[in-house]
Amino acid sequence: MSVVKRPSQKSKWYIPGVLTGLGITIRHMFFNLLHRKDIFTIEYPEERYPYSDRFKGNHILTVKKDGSLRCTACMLCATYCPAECISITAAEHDDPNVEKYPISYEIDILRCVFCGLCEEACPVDAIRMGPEHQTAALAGSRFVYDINKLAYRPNLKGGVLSHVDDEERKARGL
Amino acid sequence: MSWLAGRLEDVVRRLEKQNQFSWLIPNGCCGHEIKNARLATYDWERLGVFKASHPEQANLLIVSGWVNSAVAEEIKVTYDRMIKPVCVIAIGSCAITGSPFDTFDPKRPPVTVSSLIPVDVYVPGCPPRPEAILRAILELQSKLNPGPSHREVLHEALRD
Amino acid sequence: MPKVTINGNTIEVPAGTSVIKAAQLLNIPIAHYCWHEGLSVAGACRMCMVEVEKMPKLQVACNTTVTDGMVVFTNTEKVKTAVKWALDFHLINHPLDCPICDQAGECKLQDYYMSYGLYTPEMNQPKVKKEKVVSLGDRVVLDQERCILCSRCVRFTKEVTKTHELGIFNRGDRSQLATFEGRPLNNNYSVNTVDICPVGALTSKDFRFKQRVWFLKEFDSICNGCSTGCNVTISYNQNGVFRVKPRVNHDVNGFWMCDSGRDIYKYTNKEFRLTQVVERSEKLGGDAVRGKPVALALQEIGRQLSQVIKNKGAQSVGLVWSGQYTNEEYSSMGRFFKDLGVSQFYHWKNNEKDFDSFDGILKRGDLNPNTAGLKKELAGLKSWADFEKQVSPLEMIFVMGPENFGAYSDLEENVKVIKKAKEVVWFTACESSLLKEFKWLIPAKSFVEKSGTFVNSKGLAQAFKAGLTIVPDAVSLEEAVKGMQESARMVS
Amino acid sequence: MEVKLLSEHYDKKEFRHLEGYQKLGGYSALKKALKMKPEEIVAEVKNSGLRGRGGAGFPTGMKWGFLPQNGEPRFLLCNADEGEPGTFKDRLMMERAPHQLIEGMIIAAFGIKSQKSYIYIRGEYYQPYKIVEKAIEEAYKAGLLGKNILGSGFDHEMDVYRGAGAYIVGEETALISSLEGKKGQPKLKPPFPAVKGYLEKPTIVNNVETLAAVPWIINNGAQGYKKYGTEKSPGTKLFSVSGNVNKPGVYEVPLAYSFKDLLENECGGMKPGFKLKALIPGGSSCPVLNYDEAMKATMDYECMSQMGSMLGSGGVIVIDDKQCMVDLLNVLMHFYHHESCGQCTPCREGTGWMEKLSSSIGAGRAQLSDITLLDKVARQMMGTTICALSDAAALPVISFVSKFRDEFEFHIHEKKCKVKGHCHAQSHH
Repeated sequence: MSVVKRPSQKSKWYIPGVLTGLGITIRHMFFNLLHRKDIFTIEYPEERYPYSDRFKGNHILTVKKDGSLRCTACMLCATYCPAECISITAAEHDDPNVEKYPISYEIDILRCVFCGLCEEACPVDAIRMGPEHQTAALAGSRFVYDINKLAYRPNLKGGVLSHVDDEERKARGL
Repeated sequence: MSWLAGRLEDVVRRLEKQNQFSWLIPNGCCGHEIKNARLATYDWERLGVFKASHPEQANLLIVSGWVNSAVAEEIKVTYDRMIKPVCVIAIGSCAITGSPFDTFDPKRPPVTVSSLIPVDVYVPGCPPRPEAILRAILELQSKLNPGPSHREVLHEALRD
Repeated sequence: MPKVTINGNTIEVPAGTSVIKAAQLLNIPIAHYCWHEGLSVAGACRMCMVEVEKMPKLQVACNTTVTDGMVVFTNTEKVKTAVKWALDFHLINHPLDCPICDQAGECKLQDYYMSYGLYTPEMNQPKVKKEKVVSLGDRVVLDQERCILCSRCVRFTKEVTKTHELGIFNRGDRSQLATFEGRPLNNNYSVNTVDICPVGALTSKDFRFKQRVWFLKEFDSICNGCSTGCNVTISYNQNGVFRVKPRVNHDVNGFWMCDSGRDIYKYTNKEFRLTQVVERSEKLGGDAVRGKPVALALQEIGRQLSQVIKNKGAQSVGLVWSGQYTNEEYSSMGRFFKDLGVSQFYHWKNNEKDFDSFDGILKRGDLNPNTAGLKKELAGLKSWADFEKQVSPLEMIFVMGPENFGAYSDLEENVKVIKKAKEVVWFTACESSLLKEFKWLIPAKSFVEKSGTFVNSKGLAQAFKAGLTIVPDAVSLEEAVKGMQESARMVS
Repeated sequence: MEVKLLSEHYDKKEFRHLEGYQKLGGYSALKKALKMKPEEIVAEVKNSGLRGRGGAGFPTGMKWGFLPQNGEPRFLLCNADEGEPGTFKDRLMMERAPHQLIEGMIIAAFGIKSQKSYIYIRGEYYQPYKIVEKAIEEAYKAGLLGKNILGSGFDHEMDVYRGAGAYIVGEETALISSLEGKKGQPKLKPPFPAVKGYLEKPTIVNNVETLAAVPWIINNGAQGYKKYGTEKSPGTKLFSVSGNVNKPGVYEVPLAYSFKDLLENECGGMKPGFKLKALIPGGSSCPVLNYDEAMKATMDYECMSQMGSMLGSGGVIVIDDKQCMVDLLNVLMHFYHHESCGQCTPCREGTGWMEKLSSSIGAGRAQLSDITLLDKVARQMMGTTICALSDAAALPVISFVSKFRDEFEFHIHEKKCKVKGHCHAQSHH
């Protein structure tokens, strides 16, 4: 059974408690000053945490070799999305063996829950969740990302190549 | 003397806008992300956001999590009691559009924060990473003090 | 009447029916591609294999006619493997097109794979390549690789429209569906081939890539393209109506529907519709005022109507009826005006020349769905010729305008005649540049938004229900009558 | 030994023309038949037990019996579309004895009271077509055809119709739709041709050899015909023997004649340096027999079906030990893939699949599981289509794979041919 130690007369003045607390803090301060590199705080704007490729961040619409969108507007991602935040309008492509392509591909990022189901649903690896973390924005800005924001935004450097390649699929006779 | 007072006035006004005293309604999983942003690893105090002990002393309201009737009540009351001008950051899809738990029933649409109080910055994500929350803080500060932030000024100076 | 037992359930069917029809009556599902109730039997897809008790080999249900006391099984192991392999043979040369194929979601290959297949495919050889996007005519696109050569469309053009446009050329697995040189598939029933095509080989150009099928909801209705009154199913979602498909009704349209009827959904969508009240009065300098609330407008019209009747008598008010409204609307509007003593009712036909023409299958010259209903509800309708003579003295005219302006060929002349009257109240569903000079334009509900009954040219009354609301402010004539009643009664 | 009932005078040149044919006893059966009543002729053929020589072996008398008794006009078609690989007996009969066929057809037409008959000759047989056409003109001039034949009051028209080179048209209903000008694709059965055939009228389709045997039966009576062959398959049959034998050709032997004697006596045994490995008894669509089965086999319908094969149209293909079975299967699969009419899905897609599978096995690109897959596909094609082409394509595959599996596996393991190191199958694309 634990014995409760009554505070002694001396500590009633709180001076010793305050001093020990202050001592601990000062000790930490000097310790940190000397071991700068052990501090694990990530100073956000300058230092960035390196995310792995599997991180489910902002969407990327992959492109084919000739730079056009890999997406064939099959609406599977829009069907599978639990938050129903993807809206696609399809159109007929003039090249007969590319029959269908999206004119507009919009993701309402405010509704999106970044679950990655669209990435799983896509049969041709046209949409991926990139390593770059979600971007906050002021109230007035445009939260419905369209094709050039999803596929051709500056830091994607002209678009990310999709794994599924048409010529190779045709060669295998699919 | 009035010149000095004027300069002092400018500095105080600038700092006043620079520092936010945040009052949190950290519901749901986004609450934990806010905690990450607040504590050691990301530490938003570096950006000048301090913890207010009472809503009346706070000028930044951060809301996250699913808005049910009780939380809606709390948001409205807190918002009224905070000192104006209040900036509001809504974090996470639950607060912004209620999409994760939306039943798409036209008769019972989800209650969202923007339907209760005017929101300045939205942070999409479910939950958004702490960097996104810090990005929101920076966006808010760039909105409050237009022009290059002191951070950019400092970098400019360091560079040349 | 021979009796047949299928999987234990017995049914008596008229002599000569096939086993597959008997199974359908017992709603026992039998997989089939080439069999279609409205067409002849081809027996080419070999999916509808069933086991008949005394016969060693599996029989094709579509071609085996029922004999008395026949016992048929559709769920034995032998039948299951036969159907699975018949489906497998259909799928080995099938292209991997589901992402870009319109039929995905209602494709029979998908459905039957889920109920009869669910096997891991063993086909590892290269597939047969054929032509992909082949335009067969103005309305239909063919994809020869998806075509499973069930010859339903060929039999349709041979037996129903008797125009023989489609044929299967070449032999073996090089055979392709195609049209003859210089004879595209352009008859007025070409899109029926798209409906009966069980796969995505034939797709309609009008619906191509517009919307995925599982985003659409459907409701049953009656086509208001002409007075045949074909039963249709309308597919819609919150953005509007996307397509119209026929529904089986043996005494009206069988399984089919004409192509011009498939365009009726176009004018019900928002971009063609009149969404607000348009008022044009001298006080406002003659230009149009839009957006007045409908109830308010109706009250004003009721007041003006009663004043005109009080000062100039009931003879100065005329009504022009087009045959595009429901019986209920005619009776309520008719009764309202008869109580006020108005009796100048004129019938506005869409075109005098081929009003009674009939193209032999379904399409009739009378492009109004309810002409017969109009004649039944309102006796003593004067013709358009009398209206032209008596129009000038009329103070106020109510025009029950047509929903589908395309149906009225000589619309400009009719509008010129109507303009002669001083005040015109025009109930119209669609916006049109011709209706600029009229005093009142009231947005009317299109047939997809209201329920009622149409009486087709054969005198068969067919009720239908509203499916969706596209223009919230639009009113049906019954609502218009309710709106005008109080103010009209108060004054008189 | 050979029993030449039909082919007695085939080597004489004048037998081809009308005078020579009549001199050697021709058209005597016709005179005799015209005096008899039609029912007697049908009964005579029925008692003789004559079975169809085209491939199915269906008793001819019974087939004629299916005709409805009403007075509807009916047609007699002669199926001279000899598409089965390995069979060339019809061609020989038409070149050497056209009148034998014409006389048989007139007697048969008289038996089934038909006013009109056609000879549907295979497109590639241009020479026999010419000969038969001339023979028909001679018959017309001699009053054996046309109105009031030989004063008996029976009039009959006969025409020759050339096919367009499709194997499928050998099938009864496909022949009828081709004759009607439609695409040569089999029709749904029922209704059978005997009830509703050519131009929706009752129609009888018989092979050349079947009709050519009718005059002999009328002359010598049913019992005379039964003396040869066995109780169930009486009479004689022309076998077209091909392969590396010393004297390949057409031999008329009584049914139930053992293959060993046919090979040793008539065909003079195998060529030197070749040893018998396998036998396809009745044309390419019949399952193959290996060496010991072939030695025990007797050439009649019952024994063949016991052995698991068919007598078919009597196209005996002798396979020697220098022949690679995989290469032979490739050839057969390519033939059936090319000839499938494409109406029913199992056969249209199945033949294509089997050809690709067997050529990939031959080229060594395949795995062992592909052999079982090839066998499974073949078994699933059996009996699922309107006509028997899918069975004809599947039977060789099942028999080849089950009896000569080692050669198929050798092609996959060693990527070489077991029999001759490198064979044509490997160079297949």
